[in-house]
Amino acid sequence: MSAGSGTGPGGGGPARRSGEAFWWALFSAGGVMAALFVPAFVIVTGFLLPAGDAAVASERAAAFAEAVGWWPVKVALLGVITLSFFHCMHRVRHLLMDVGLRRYAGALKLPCYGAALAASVWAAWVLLGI
Amino acid sequence: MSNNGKITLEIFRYHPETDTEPRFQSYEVPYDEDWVVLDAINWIKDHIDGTVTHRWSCRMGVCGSCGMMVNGEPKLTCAAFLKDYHPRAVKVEPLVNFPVERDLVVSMDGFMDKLDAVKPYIIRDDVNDTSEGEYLQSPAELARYKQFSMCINCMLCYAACPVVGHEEEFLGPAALALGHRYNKDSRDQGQSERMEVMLSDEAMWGCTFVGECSVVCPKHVDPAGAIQQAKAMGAQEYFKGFVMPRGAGG
Amino acid sequence: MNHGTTHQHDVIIIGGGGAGLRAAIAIAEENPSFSVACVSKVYPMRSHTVTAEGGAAAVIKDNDSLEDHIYDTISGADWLADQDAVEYFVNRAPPEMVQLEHWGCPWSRMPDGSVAVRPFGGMKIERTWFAADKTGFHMLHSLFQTTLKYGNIVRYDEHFASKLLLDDAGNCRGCAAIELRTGTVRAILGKSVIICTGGAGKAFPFTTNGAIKTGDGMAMAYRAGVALKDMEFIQYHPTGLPGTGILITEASRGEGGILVNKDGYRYLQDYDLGEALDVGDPRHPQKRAMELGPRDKLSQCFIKEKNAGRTIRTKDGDAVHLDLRHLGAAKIDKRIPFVRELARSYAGIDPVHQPIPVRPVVHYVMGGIDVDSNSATGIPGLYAAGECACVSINGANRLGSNSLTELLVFGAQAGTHAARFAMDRPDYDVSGLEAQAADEGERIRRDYFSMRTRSGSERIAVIRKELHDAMEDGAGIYRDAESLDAACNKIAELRERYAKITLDDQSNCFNTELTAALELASLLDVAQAMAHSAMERTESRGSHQRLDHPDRNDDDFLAHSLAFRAEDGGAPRIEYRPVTITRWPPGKRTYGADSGLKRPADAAAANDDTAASGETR
Amino acid sequence: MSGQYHRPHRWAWWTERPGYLRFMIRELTSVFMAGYLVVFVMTLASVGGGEAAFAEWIAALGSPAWMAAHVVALIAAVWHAVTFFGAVPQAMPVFLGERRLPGPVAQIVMGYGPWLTVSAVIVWWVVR
Ligand SMILES: Cc1cc2nc3c(=O)[nH]c(=O)nc-3n(C[C@H](O)[C@H](O)[C@H](O)COP(=O)(O)OP(=O)(O)OC[C@H]3O[C@@H](n4cnc5c(N)ncnc54)[C@H](O)[C@@H]3O)c2cc1C
Ligand code: SF4
Ligand code: F3S
Ligand code: FES
Repeated sequence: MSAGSGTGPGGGGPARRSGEAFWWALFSAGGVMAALFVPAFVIVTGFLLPAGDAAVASERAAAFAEAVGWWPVKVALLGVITLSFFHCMHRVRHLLMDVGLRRYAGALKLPCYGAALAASVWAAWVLLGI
Repeated sequence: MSNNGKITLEIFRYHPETDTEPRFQSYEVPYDEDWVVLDAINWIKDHIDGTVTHRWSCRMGVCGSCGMMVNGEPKLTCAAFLKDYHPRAVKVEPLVNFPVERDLVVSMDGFMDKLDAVKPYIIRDDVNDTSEGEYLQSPAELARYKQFSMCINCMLCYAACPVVGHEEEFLGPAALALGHRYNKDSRDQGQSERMEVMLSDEAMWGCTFVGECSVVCPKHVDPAGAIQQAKAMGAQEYFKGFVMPRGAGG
Repeated sequence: MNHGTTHQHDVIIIGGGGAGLRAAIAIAEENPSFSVACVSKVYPMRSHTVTAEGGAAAVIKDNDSLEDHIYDTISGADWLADQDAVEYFVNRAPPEMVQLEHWGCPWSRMPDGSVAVRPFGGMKIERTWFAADKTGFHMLHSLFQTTLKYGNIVRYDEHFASKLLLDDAGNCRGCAAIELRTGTVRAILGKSVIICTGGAGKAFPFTTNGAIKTGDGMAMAYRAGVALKDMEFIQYHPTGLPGTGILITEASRGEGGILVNKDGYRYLQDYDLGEALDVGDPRHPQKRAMELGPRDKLSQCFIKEKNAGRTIRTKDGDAVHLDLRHLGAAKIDKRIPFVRELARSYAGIDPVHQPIPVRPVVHYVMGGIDVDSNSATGIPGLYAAGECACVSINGANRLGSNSLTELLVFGAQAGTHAARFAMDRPDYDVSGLEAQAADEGERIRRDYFSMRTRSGSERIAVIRKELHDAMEDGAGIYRDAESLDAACNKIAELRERYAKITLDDQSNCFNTELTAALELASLLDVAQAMAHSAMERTESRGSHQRLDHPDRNDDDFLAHSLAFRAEDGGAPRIEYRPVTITRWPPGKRTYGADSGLKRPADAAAANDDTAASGETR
Repeated sequence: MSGQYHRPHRWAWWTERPGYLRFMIRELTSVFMAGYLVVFVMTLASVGGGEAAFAEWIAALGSPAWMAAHVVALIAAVWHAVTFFGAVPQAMPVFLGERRLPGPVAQIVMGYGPWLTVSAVIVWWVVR
């Protein structure tokens, strides 16, 4: 998956096309996903599910469990989670570069995008298990 | 003079022939509420100290030569009014993120190279003869790039962008906005050629959308917006590259 | 001064403004093997072309004709323009402007995508191309950015040219220039040279011109023996902001703005400039009438209004009001947004709600380096174009929006001819020219950095101020023998005092005090030519109005003045050369009702056009 | 000649302007969001672990500490959304002829509107 190396396909221009475009595209899509979904997720898991009396709680839990058990929702969730992870870790990487680790720009890719990838694989595995 | 008061200017001084470190020198000048900071600097040069060195020409905010840090803010000194600072002292420094040649004069070498790098001119496969008249361009097509063509190369945005200070490869806000201006021009066909440069490692991607470039821009060019748009175009161009061999797309 | 270095090219261009850049591209395109040097004391995009607002004239629309542009220009010039040059200019204007469009200049457009045109002063129909009200800015940046395409254009940015270098055969072969960063005096050599150094408005205190417009190129040519032509003709633009002199473009009147005196009265109607049509009248603004009269007349009307006590007193002197309120915010923001920006920041006035106080301000030097219709000076290999040159197409009064076009047309032409000269006479002796440049370095060291000058007693700012006062008092909108005599004497005195000038800054790196001193020397030369030429021309024509000789005198003065510098720096020798008249015999200059329209049907036609081009209104 | 003067690197540049600090805060939301996403996946995992495990996990989320953590996550996520959609007019200008869609309109149509809709649907799904 390392689009970060070498020139773009059919390149050959003087400048080196970097894989940054690829990571940026993931970052950008992830930003939209995170903005659209994450606040609602937080409200659900943080406030709606734990709140209320036992009856309400179990009803909501059931609704939640039912929803995430549905195939299309699983796929969608995987998409949202994966992209959001890449969004976050891309920002973390650039944040580290901006505060002085710029010279490790390349080296930082592994831990940052690696973590995002690992978390995504984990999420996929979890979703498969529902 | 509309006010008999005085105002103090603290000016950054550095002379490469005698100094290794910069220092500040204070000057007291007459305060006139119609004056801009540049008028005060000129007054110092004319009447107190001819060695104070700075650039200026138009005094109407369009030649782009008088950018300096005024109380820590990148400003056109011909558009920064003394009345907005009086009675406090005004501290004037050369633009940050650039090497200092002398006093308030910074080196423009890197900046000029970056402007050059984005190929800021119309590139076409088929060039019409002038006898065929102008290329048609609707007001709507003009509006797509007009804002990005308003840059006066004052470099205030370079002083405001932290990435410029840290990343040499970064082309910076004004140059990227200029590249984008031509990419968006309906008369131009050079986008992929230009993108070749902009897509390289940190040339454009170094920008983390801090956004202060657009905040300080005196001409509302919005380089921050231009760069984000250019990134989206760049990403498309990048993925297109996988599908279509270069050259086929024109 | 540091020891010099030598740089060799094919053609040397001094000046990186509109004219210089156009010349550079012309040579680079036509002669790809040529190396073109562009020497400029500021980075090219800082050149003063950047400030031009209103637009550039060229016939492009079907309702217009080359003939009319020629006639407007010649009559606007009060018949002092060379008619062959004007014809060449008007014919070359459309292709040059289209060329700039091809190079990316963001011209304002009509809905169908063709370029839009607006009316301008003294032009009988709308033919002024514009890019909102930042025309010069867009033209200069388009040109500059286009030069980046050519590998054979070598820029010497922030190099101050101080002397032309001539070989033993008398051909001009380059210049000596100070690299500002290091103070090094370089010999920049080529087979031919083009001067494109712009105007000299800084000879006056109150001007739209920027700090760099100090007539250096005019002075360099003058010192090398070329005459300065028609220097008595100084254009006052009628609408500058009092105090700063910042220009409020004529386009604001082209869009329908009106001038009123302290009683709110459109005073221009009292001065033979036509009828004051209601601003709601579809025929307003009428071409070649009222607010769209020529600049010389409008500026003169201001003085007459002032003498009659009908101007508005402001803390920065007398003014009249430029009223744009009836145009409305939408139109102002679309067509003249920079006017609003400038008025707001520098006069604290929002033209959407308040009238703008304005007064005449020194704007343009019609005269300049004497060149023929090939842009060539009398010195072989030396050419000049742009505001520093006098071809002449502007005569006694330039029409607004002709000079941006001029610098394209004649910039390109000078480039072509200079390149041809370089091919014909390629050989020169490098060492002789190098020695001259070294001498120039030595002269600068002696004049500005020696013990004597260090103990000098005169400050640049003081001499400059006194020069300004002398020019304003003696050679303003109205002059007479007495005022001019005083100016000439004062200039002579200042030239002597200049020799005792002292510089605080005795260092090499970026010595802007030294360049200010060299610029002052240029201004003294140029001002001398202006004052003496004005003294000798005992008639009134266009922008040159003699109170003691109020009438135009074609018998004696249908001729260009030529000021030759005296070896000792004393009064220049003034000669005259007849104006080239081809098809347009001198006539009466009329504006307003009888606005010089030659065909009776035209008046009606012109008004129909106005209605048709609804979008541009 | 000692040459040009280069100002020292400023590591704490982000303290120098309010805008830089705002940028920092915006970027830091991603750290909290990443943390929250881990919690979210754990929630999904507990669903996979069966009804009892899920109920137990939800009960745990009801503790004040978890509540507090969610408050922080909510602020971060909302701030991210606000800054992200706030940039829509700059990053994705929409033109209608020569006029640009006014910023607030673009933000509502392409940002806040869809955001609120999506959020409402999710919340409704759980509480209905
Ligand atoms: C405020 C304003 C508005 C105007 N509006 C209009 C308008 O709307 N329409 C119109 O047609 N005209 C207009 N004009 C006039 C027109 O802009 C100028 O006449 C024209 O731009 C001059 O161009 P130029 O290339 O000759 O000189 P400039 O653009 O002035 O360039 C001169 C160049 O010479 C260089 N130079 C000068 N001295 C030296 C030296 N000693 N050594 C090295 N380099 C040197 C400078 O660095 C500069 O690059 C306007 C003028 C002003 C001041
Ligand atoms: S983008 Fe704005 S701030 Fe930057 S150089 Fe251009 S005009 Fe100046
Ligand atoms: S401030 Fe710098 S980081 Fe990007 S948005 Fe502007 S260029
Ligand atoms: S002096 Fe020209 S922009 Fe300030």
